[in-house]
Amino acid sequence: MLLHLLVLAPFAAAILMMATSKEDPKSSSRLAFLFGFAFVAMSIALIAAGNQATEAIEWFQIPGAKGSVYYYLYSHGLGAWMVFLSTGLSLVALITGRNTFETNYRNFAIAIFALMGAMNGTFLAADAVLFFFFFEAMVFPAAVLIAGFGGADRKKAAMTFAIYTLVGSAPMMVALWYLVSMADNSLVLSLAVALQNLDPSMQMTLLLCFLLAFLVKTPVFPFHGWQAITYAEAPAPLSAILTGAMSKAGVFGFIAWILPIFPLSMKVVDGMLWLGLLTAIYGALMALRATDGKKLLAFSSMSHLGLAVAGVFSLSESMLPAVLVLLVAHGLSAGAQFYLMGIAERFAGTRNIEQLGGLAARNPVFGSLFGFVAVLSLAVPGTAGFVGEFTVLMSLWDMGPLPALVAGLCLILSAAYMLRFVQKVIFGKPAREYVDGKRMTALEGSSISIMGVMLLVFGMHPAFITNALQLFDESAVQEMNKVTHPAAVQESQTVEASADTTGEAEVDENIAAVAQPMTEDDLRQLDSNLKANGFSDEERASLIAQLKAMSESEVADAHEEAAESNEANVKEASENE
Amino acid sequence: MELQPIYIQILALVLFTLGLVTALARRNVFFVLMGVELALNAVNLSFVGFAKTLPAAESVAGQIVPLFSIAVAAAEACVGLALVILIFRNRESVDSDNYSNMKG
Amino acid sequence: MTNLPLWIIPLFPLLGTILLGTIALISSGSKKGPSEGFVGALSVLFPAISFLCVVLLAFGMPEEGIRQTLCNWIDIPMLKVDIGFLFDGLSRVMLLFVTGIGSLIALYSIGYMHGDRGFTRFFAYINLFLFSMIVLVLSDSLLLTFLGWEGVGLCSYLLIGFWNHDLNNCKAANKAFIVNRVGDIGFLLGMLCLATLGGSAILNYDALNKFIEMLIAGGHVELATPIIAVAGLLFFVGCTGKSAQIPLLTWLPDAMAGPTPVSALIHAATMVTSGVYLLARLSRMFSVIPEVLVVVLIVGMLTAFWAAVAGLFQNDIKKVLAYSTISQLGYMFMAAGAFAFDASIFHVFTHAFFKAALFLGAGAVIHALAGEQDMRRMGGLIKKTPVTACVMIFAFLAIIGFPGFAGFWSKDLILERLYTNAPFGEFFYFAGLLTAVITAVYMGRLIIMTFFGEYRGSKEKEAHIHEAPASMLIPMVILAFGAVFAGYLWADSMGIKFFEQTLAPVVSDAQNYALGRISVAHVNPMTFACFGTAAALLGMIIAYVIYGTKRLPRLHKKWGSAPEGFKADWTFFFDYIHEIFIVMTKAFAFIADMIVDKILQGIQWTVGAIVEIVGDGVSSFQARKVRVQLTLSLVGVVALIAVVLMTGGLI
Amino acid sequence: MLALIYFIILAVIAVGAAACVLLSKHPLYGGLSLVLTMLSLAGIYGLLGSPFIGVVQIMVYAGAIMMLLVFVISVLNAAKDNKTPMFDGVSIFVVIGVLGLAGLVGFALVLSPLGFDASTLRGSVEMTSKNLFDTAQTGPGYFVLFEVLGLLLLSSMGAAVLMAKKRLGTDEAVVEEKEEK
Repeated sequence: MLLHLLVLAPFAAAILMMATSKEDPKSSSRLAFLFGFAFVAMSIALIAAGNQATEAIEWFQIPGAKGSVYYYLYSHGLGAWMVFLSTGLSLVALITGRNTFETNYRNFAIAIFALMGAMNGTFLAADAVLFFFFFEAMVFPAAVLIAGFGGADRKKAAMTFAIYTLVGSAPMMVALWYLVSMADNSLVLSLAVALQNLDPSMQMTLLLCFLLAFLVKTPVFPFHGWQAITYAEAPAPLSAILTGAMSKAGVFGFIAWILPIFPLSMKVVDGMLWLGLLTAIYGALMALRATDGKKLLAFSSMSHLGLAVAGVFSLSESMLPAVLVLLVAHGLSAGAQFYLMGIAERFAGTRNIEQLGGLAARNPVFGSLFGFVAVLSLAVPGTAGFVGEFTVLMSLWDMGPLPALVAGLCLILSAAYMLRFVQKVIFGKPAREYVDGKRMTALEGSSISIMGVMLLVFGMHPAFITNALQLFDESAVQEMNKVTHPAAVQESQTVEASADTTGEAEVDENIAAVAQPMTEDDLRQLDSNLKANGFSDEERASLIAQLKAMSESEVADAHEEAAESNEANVKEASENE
Repeated sequence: MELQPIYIQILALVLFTLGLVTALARRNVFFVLMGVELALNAVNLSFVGFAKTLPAAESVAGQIVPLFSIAVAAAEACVGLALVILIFRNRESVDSDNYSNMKG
Repeated sequence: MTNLPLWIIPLFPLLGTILLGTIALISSGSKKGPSEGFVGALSVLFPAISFLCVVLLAFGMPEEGIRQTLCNWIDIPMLKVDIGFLFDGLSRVMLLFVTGIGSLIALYSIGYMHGDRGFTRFFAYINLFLFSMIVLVLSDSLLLTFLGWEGVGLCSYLLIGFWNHDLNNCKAANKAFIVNRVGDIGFLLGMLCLATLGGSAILNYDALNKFIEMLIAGGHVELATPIIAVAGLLFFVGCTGKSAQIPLLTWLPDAMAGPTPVSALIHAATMVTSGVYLLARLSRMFSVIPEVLVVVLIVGMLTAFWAAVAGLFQNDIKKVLAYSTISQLGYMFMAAGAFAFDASIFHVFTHAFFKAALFLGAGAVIHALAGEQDMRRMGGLIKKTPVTACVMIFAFLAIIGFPGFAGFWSKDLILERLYTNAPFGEFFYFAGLLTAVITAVYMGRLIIMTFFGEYRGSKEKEAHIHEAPASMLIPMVILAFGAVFAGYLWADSMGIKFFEQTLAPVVSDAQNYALGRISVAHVNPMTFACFGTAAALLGMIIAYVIYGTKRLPRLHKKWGSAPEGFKADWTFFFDYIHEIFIVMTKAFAFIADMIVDKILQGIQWTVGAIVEIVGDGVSSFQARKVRVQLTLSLVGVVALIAVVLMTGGLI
Repeated sequence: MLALIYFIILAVIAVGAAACVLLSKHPLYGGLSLVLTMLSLAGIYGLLGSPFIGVVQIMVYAGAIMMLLVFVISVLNAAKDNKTPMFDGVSIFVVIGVLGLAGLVGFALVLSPLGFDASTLRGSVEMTSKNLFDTAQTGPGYFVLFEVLGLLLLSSMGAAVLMAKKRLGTDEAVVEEKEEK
């Protein structure tokens, strides 16, 4: 029910918003805030409720496909958090938009709600065709918003944005169609099974088609042409949503669709890893030179997301929580920064950072908040950004020291451009004379600072985020099998086999883990596993005590061997490179 | 010599051709409309003509469909004429070549 | 009273930060601002309470220390870290002077920052700094230490750029943060490197020590050495960043742009010594990799010498002190490099007192002269500000190692350990001694130029010179006492070894292990004391001869190092090396922006243009006349039918 | 034989009238010729054994639609404008195209074997009504279609009224139109 509400109710809200007055932003904004709060509450409930799925409703049948397309929503930790980002950022966008767009607020709210519904659908869809439907549907409200409320060059920006993303996902559509026509239906499992039966070159082609769509959406290095102009020209609240929630759809696609469906070869993984790192570095370098504040933030987002993509393709054990924390942290911090940049633009009338400055003295509360949020985005320990980047770095270190070193370089650069940004915007003296525009209102300030506080809270206790994480657990697989058809037991086995081959590194690690005697870490992990499986405290304690006693004699050697096997892993990895 | 179905079809074809030529070659918008009507009529005739070559059960459709197509043609003519009036008010012209705002 | 929970120590500064930050935010709108007395009282109260807690805990601390785990922090596969605190001999010493000196300097700042617009904000930052610093030294795992590590870096950034209306201050702050970031990445990678060895559990200090001991016990040291050595080097990079060693030293002189109490607290007494703290904390790990310690030793030696030489040429009073800090930090690293971790911490301890006293004295002088920092415009101040002068002279005697003062004991200890422990000990000993002479020279120069001779500033300024208020003098006097007597906690030649015993549980294992493998030379400690004294006296004499008699100071235009507050000319070529990196980065950015991006944009818009042209071309087929369009479609139908007829249908 | 003669007569009238439509100058004449075509076509329907369609043809087409057309033509004074040429360059092109089409279709027609079936149902009123309304026997298909058609006619009427409701040719209406744009 919650899932249906989150996906469909935003559209209903958009339609209801049409009934409100166009001239009176006050009344329409009240309704919009009400809806926004309701959606945020729902998304929090979704996170709290854990994994759940709706009934699979037959939707339509694609010509040439064997099974039909389902309207089938499934929430796992990753999707739920992304939905939280989308609803939360939309709410703040509605709040800040209230003061930015005087007359046309109603239309703004309508488009925001439509965008929110499409994003929620993207993050919750369990059916590939449904996912693709929402994935494309996101583009239109966003493009309309850009064209309707953007800056001076908005027409061009909207066109660039729409064409880039639509063209990027066109090959995916073809590939998806092809794959669906092979498969029993368009759920992940059957797609993966169908892919198994194709020959490798065809698999590769399909993979490239899928990758392209997500690469453009994220965006990753050579496909980022739309990003800077779009983020710069879009109204600031929309830019925040675009970077905070929508661009996550790309990374989400990598995790939720590419990894389960495609057996990735080492070459592809390596390529994507380095592409992600290249994006990170490139974005950071571009941000160093950008003079347009929003472009700077756009490139900074690009840099962070590049890191996230690299983290995804490190395929390490901790990849999923690491990337999720990074995404949530980035969504909140980058979103907040875009909102603040929008307010700065409203206040000073320009977004060229060379012409800004001195806002700390002129508008101290705003300045403090700006500095605070900038620090949060610097991945200072204690903030969620740090947890995300550290764990991603850790995953990268698994692939070898070089990627980690590059990521480290990226962190240094991020400090450089972010400090430059802060210095130019709020410190020093104003670079020119101007009449103060509308200041930040209390509502805006508090909503943005709530985002900041959330970053701190998640930074000190990331378990809030990581506990929600169970992508495709047992029950979901069974659920999908039920939908597929009764004789799917065999299939699920093959899928498991294919999942094992997703990364050689992973396999190596598993072997190493089995070969090692128990270490403290293993015990702890075992403990948590047992807990998850419903063993009582006493049972666990006794079991672990036994294991400890067994491995006590070997502990000294254990560390030793762990070290050796890790070295061996590193060596292997470097050889593979 | 008996009446052959092919004659009816030939007649329908001739009428259709004339209708099409009228619709496309004439510039006066009324003639365009009339040409369309003529072509529609020819198609109706063709329907009925073909229906008569079929056995009992199947010959029904060919004689019912023209009814519908006549009704649709009536609706079309109605809206079409209203459009003509509207355009004529704006353009003061019945030359269909003047109605060229459609070009992108 | 020993059952106090450990988290109470960082709690108070944190509360202070939140409270003061809120006050600062709320009052930012009003012209007058909150009452300074109230804010000042609050801001001293919180560090003082936490100092009290530390004292209470320190007296009841059991031998092996107190360990408390507060809660879980990060819990994901591969990374499980708890928030836990470790209160042992090492963190006790550090905490005592961090909170103690922190409280004193907060008190001092009330006077110094009087009337500043950001009064409340300043104290919020100071409290945040103390919180971070306490977390840094109190944490029981590397990751939590890193939280404090970056936290103090952040506070340093905020405080250096405190007067942010001047962009030069901001630039200095940015430089400090970015250079520190470079070091921090080293720290981060070091942690990752360790984590490869034994999982994330090893990031806990106890677990790490146990791990190393297991390696030693099992005789597997050689196997793990390469990775540990890499980790050690990476950690040392982190230390060079935070403690301003070669090659990351350039930010510290620039950091003098901040308010003087900040320089005293952060850039002299506490934050910059956290690198030394880290080395001592990881001593067990470093003890198995003597090769890395040699690197530490060499870097420390070079830095000490280099910074001392640079200090000779500064005219800005704070910069002299900044270089002197770098130089003293070099001493500490030399000690750590010679396996004398306890000596290095002892020097940290004494240095905190006398350097804080020097900085506060310098602050009082600047305050008295209404912001003048150029020593060439000072002189003869001993008559106008006698208390300040006395404090500074005591601290001066301490820093040059005059017998009986704090610096004498710690510096001699370091020199002694250098001679006995280090490879090529004689060489490093003489380098240290030479540095001590130079130290005495430039510090003598500072004292002479500031307090003796004639006043060289403008006349109207002279009239305004006044002694600092009591709230500034009291901390200075207390610190001066520390500068005199702190050394007696470990007066080796007098047989007092209290300090050594305090630290013994933490570092003695490491030192014994390291020293057990080399032969220790035995020399009479009195010999070293004599040499040290001689060096101090020699330096003072040289200073007097050059600067005292000739009344040299003149306002040379070309003699760089004008007290502009941000330019560090005399870091020799390190600024230029940094510049190379910056230029390289900028060049890459330029390439990325102007070439790669332009090419990509070019491709993008070319494709766009081609599509548009093709579209235009096609749209010219799109006939203007409706009839023609229809006819064309008709022709299409004809073609279609023709095809169907000719092929007999496609199906 | 008699049927053939009747057919030829009607066909000649129909084609001739259609040619008049094509060639007449004034739309009024064109419309009247069209009526003639339709009448003769109705005759052919009767001849073929579908008298109901024939009647409907006369009533709806020749009656309603053509009268509407004639009415509009006579209301809009400018319907006859001598400036607009009857044919132009495009027309030749059109004629060639259409003749090509006709030739091809005619070719196809001639090739296909066709013959009247003796058992064909007569398109009487009874047959038609049974097929349209006796849903028990023939299923709902035609009936639904019929209802939909009713809706279509209603809506098109509404649309036509809406579009043409302004008084014809007044300045006021023109101005308003422009403003709306």
